[in-house]
Amino acid sequence: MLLSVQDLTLARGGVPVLTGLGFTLEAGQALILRGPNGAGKTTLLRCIAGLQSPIGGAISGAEETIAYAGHADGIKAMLSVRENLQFWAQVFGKGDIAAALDSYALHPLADRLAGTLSAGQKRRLGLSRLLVTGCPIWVLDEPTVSLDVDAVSMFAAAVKSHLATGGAALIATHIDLGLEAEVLDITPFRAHADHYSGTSDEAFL
Amino acid sequence: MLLSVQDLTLARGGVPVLTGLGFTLEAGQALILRGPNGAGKTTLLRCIAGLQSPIGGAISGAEETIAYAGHADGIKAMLSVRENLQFWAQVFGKGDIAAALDSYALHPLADRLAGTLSAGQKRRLGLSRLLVTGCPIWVLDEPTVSLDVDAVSMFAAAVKSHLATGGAALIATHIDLGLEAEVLDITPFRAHADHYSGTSDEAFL
Amino acid sequence: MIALLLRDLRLAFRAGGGFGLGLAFFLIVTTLVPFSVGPTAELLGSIAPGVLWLGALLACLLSLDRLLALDYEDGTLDLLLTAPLPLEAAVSVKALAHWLTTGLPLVLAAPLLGVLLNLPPSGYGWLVVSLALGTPALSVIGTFGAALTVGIKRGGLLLSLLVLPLYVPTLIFGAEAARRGAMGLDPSTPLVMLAGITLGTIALMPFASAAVLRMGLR
Amino acid sequence: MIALLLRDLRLAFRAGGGFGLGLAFFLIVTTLVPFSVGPTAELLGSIAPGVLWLGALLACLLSLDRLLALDYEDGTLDLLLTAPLPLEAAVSVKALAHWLTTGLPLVLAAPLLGVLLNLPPSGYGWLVVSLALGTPALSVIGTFGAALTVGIKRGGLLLSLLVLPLYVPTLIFGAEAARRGAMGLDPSTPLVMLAGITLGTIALMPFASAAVLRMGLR
Amino acid sequence: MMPDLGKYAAEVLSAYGASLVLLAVLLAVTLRRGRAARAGLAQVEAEAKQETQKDG
Amino acid sequence: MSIWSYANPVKFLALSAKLQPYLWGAAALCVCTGLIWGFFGTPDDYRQGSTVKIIYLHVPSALMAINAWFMMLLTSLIWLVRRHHVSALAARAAAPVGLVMTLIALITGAIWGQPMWGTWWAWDPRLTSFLILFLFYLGYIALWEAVEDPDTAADLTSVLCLVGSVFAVLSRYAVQFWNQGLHQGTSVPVATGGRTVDDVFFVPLAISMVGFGLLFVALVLYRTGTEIRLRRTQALRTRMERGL
Ligand code: HEM
Ligand SMILES: Nc1ncnc2c1ncn2[C@@H]1O[C@H](COP(=O)(O)OP(=O)(O)OP(=O)(O)O)[C@@H](O)[C@H]1O
Ligand SMILES: Nc1ncnc2c1ncn2[C@@H]1O[C@H](COP(=O)(O)OP(=O)(O)OP(=O)(O)O)[C@@H](O)[C@H]1O
Ligand SMILES: [Mg+2]
Ligand SMILES: [Mg+2]
Repeated sequence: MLLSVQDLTLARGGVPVLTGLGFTLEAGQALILRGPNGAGKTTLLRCIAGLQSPIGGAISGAEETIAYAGHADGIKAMLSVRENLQFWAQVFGKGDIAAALDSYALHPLADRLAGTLSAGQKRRLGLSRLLVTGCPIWVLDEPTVSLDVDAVSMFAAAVKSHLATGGAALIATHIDLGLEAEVLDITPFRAHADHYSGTSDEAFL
Repeated sequence: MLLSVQDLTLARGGVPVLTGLGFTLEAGQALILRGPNGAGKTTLLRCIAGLQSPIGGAISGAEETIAYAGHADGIKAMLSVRENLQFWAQVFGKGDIAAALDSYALHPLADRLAGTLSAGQKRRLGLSRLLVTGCPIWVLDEPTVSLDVDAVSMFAAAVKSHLATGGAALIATHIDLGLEAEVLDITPFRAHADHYSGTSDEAFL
Repeated sequence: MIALLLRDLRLAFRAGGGFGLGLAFFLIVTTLVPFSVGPTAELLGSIAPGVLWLGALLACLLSLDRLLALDYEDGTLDLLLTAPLPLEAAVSVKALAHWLTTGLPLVLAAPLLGVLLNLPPSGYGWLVVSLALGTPALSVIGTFGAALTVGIKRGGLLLSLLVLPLYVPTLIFGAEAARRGAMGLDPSTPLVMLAGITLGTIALMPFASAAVLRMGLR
Repeated sequence: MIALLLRDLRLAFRAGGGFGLGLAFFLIVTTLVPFSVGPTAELLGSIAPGVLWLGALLACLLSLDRLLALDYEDGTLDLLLTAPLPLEAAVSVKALAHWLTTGLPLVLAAPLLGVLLNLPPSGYGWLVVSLALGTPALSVIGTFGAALTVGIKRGGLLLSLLVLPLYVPTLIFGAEAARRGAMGLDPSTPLVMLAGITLGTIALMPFASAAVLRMGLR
Repeated sequence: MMPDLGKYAAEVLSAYGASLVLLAVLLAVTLRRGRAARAGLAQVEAEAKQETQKDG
Repeated sequence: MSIWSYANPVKFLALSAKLQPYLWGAAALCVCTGLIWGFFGTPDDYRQGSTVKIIYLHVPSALMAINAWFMMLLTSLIWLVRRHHVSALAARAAAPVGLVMTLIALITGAIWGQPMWGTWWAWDPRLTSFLILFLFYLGYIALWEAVEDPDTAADLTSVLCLVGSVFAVLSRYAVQFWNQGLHQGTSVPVATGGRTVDDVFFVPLAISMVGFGLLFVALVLYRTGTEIRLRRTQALRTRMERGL
């Protein structure tokens, strides 16, 4: 079991968003999060990635094993595609970026400045970063935004091979990813107004 | 005929992207642009909206009749949803924003600061802006990014009623919009490397 | 038009909108001057008009990077360009909003800061007059600079660099008028020149700014 | 760690990266000073060390808003936070990169600008020494300010407001050392104080910056 | 009644005047903000109560 | 019951509502007595003439300007360590009061300086330190205003207050080194053990100082209440808007 989440309660902007959420993620498993706009998917993923703390419950197994990809790709416009990837490879202590370039067919673009890519090409670069982190758990927020059909299947292939090597993935999305995976709908866990404990404005209610 | 485009040639970053593209848009018609990442959809839409000029060909019918919505929504985080919409309504000389709020179910969010919306909620606000412009032609770049299923159907309904009142829409997207409309695949119009005339570096080639 | 002005003012007064920051910056720079050049009263008095003009100019300069860049980043500028507004008017309105939220407070606060720098008593009136005449030009020229750098990420420093040379004539005449006023001489010639610069830039710069903006966003 | 330093340096040298802008700003401000205070040689000579210090400080200040904000805007900061790097070290490396691209060039260029302002000959050496000792503190303190304002859109002016008061001790000792040097007095006491401030801030500020960054991004 | 302030009357009086004005402004702003906060809170609490009654 | 229980907003509001009438009354009494006695009932100084009357405003406000910062430092620490909201809000409430006190000290000092030193302003260490304190207040308040999330704002301003205090002390030494000035040394007995001010002046001065202290406490209590109410309003509003 790579990641386990128990009885999690989350707040955003001082308001509880989700309560009582729990799930586990095994090696080789992908879990797809679904829920309407504003349900709290982004909040949940940021929390699991350690960018925000939960107001209740426990997350275990998430230390330094998580590669997070959010709405912003962390791409430097003035570095080439190759330099962008190389930087992250060095930060995560891995040297080789050829495999990552391959998976998203980025070789033809490798020496372009990242700022001159189209929206979908940028996203491909952002996703290829995951392959150089070497982290077992991927936490992805709407990864296929702006991707065309080919690129979506590249993504699906990358996720599959990640799972095959014992990794796991947690993905929030509204659209079809071309992946077979379990789906977790977070709608039932939406919080109610009378849920106070732990929120930052608890004392004032 | 609201908009007609003939033999258009476009460049981005000094490199030709599309050539010989032509189509017409009638009142009541929606046209969906498709093409792989980097094909030039965004470039084409920006050009039709007048944000960039073509290097060849002609666009007719596009003066002050176009409402453009790109990747960025033009939302001010520190104004409320209502204030954001009201501003655009005033700029375009229309007073009433209630209908726009209705179409995207924004009434419950109307007094929230726009900065505290989730990704999909922001997008709904961005799309509702189209309804207060009163422009007959909508030019939209991947409008349904981050939208959940309900919101996509709100969008489809909004487009349909816009078409029914004599408007037209030109939409670039990779995913299904829930709309029945003609599709224009721009892949055949991609420019070749030997297409020079009119690009900004023509003189140097 | 008025909608745009009101929106800009409202945004400036909202949390994080930056109203008053220019003023505070002006205050700080003025206090830093004695720390760096030493506390001698006569020395300070003799450089006071120049320092106050320079401080006002820097405060104006630093607030420029919010003028158009925020609208560019969130896409508002693209949308404004496709809206049925003449861009020249939009640019002028933005410059006006900038002056109201930055230049005007500086003009009003300058005499107080004059006290800190031992400005000679005869100088106060002329300092205010010269700033009131000169700061609108700073806003209008600054809008041009902001339009030039609008596509550039965090172009604040570049913006300063482009705008500073354009500010030189305004600074020279403004500081000269204030200095003559402080020394009890007749400041009317530089003041007239200053007024001329301001009127000229108000009349012409918006066209340049709008043109540059159209080019930059292409 | 080294990857981060190299990336920051490389970005600074790329087009639009801002290397040299600080220097150019320093140059322009220094040249504007004679325009605003008048061209008398003795007056200029006596304020020269102070003006150069103030100019260097402002040039440092203006380049701060790129230090963390660019990384915040494009999401890099979020990713760095989830990467296996201690944040304190990352913050120190960023401050170092800032000093190498901004502070160091200023130190090297200051004597040249001294010529423009009639700096007395005895002053050059001490000016350079005091700047070399003081500018690292400016970068480190500035990183703290940048971390405080990182979540704020276009917080450049607020950043200046927060950082300038923190710069006061450094400025006082630095300018005092340069001034004493220029007047032929013994500048060792202020220089020792300056070195103390620099060492202290380098040792302690990264912890404050990292803490503040964690709070702000939460 | 009024003490003889001698040649420094202007200084003393303006010092007292300025300080008292500043204090008064601070007090006024404080009170106004306090009143507004009370009123705002009362209104929200009333709305909240209505809401719960509607639901219940 | 420990003192921390008053960190609960409701308890705090209840207690401060009980205390406030007395505090306001005592503050008004002391400030009025001190000032009126000082203004009408004290003789002129043989050197300073009637300007000595400014002391009844100048010294108390200067004292409170510094004390307000100390209080903010303390409450900021409490917030960082124990995360009591009231503590953070009290710091926020105190800052503008401190700012005004600093301003009063500066203005009365400047007005006093004109007859005594022949100048409104001199770059004397004491005065300069106060100017720097003023700048710190400005930055602190600006940061509170600029950050949207209230808890983040509390965190960031608290750290700024800590770091700022260190730099304020450093600045003070720097300024003293930079310029030895004109301002007289302290003569308040708490600080030195002896005193240089005559009793005739001292008694009303002491009353006025106590008055300013009480006024500060009353203002901060009232303003903290306001901040609490605003925070509660916002909390309730947000929840209602979310339809939760
Ligand atoms: C803007 C200018 C001034 C500022 C910021 C200022 C600040 C202060 C401060 C902070 C104190 C409290 C010292 C303490 O109790 O330890 C003080 C006390 C005092 N100040 Fe000033 N001062 C200023 C101008 C003046 C002037 C012009 C005079 C009169 C010549 C003056 C006379 C005094 C006296 C008599 C005290 C009481 C000292 C004592 O405790 O014996 N101050 N001032
Ligand atoms: N900065 C913020 N301050 C206050 N509330 C916020 C903020 N950001 C988001 N929210 C609210 O928190 C809730 C959860 O937001 P979140 O972004 O997690 O939703 P999401 O499931 O990712 O939605 P989407 O599918 O639209 O991206 C929403 O109701 C949203 O309005
Ligand atoms: N700023 C730029 N400078 C140079 N070339 C660019 C720039 N932006 C985009 N391009 C290139 O121009 C081409 C067309 O880009 P465009 O953004 O129009 O594609 P698109 O069809 O919108 O793709 P997507 O589906 O990924 O959004 C691409 O090959 C892209 O790499
Ligand atoms: Mg989301
Ligand atoms: Mg595109």
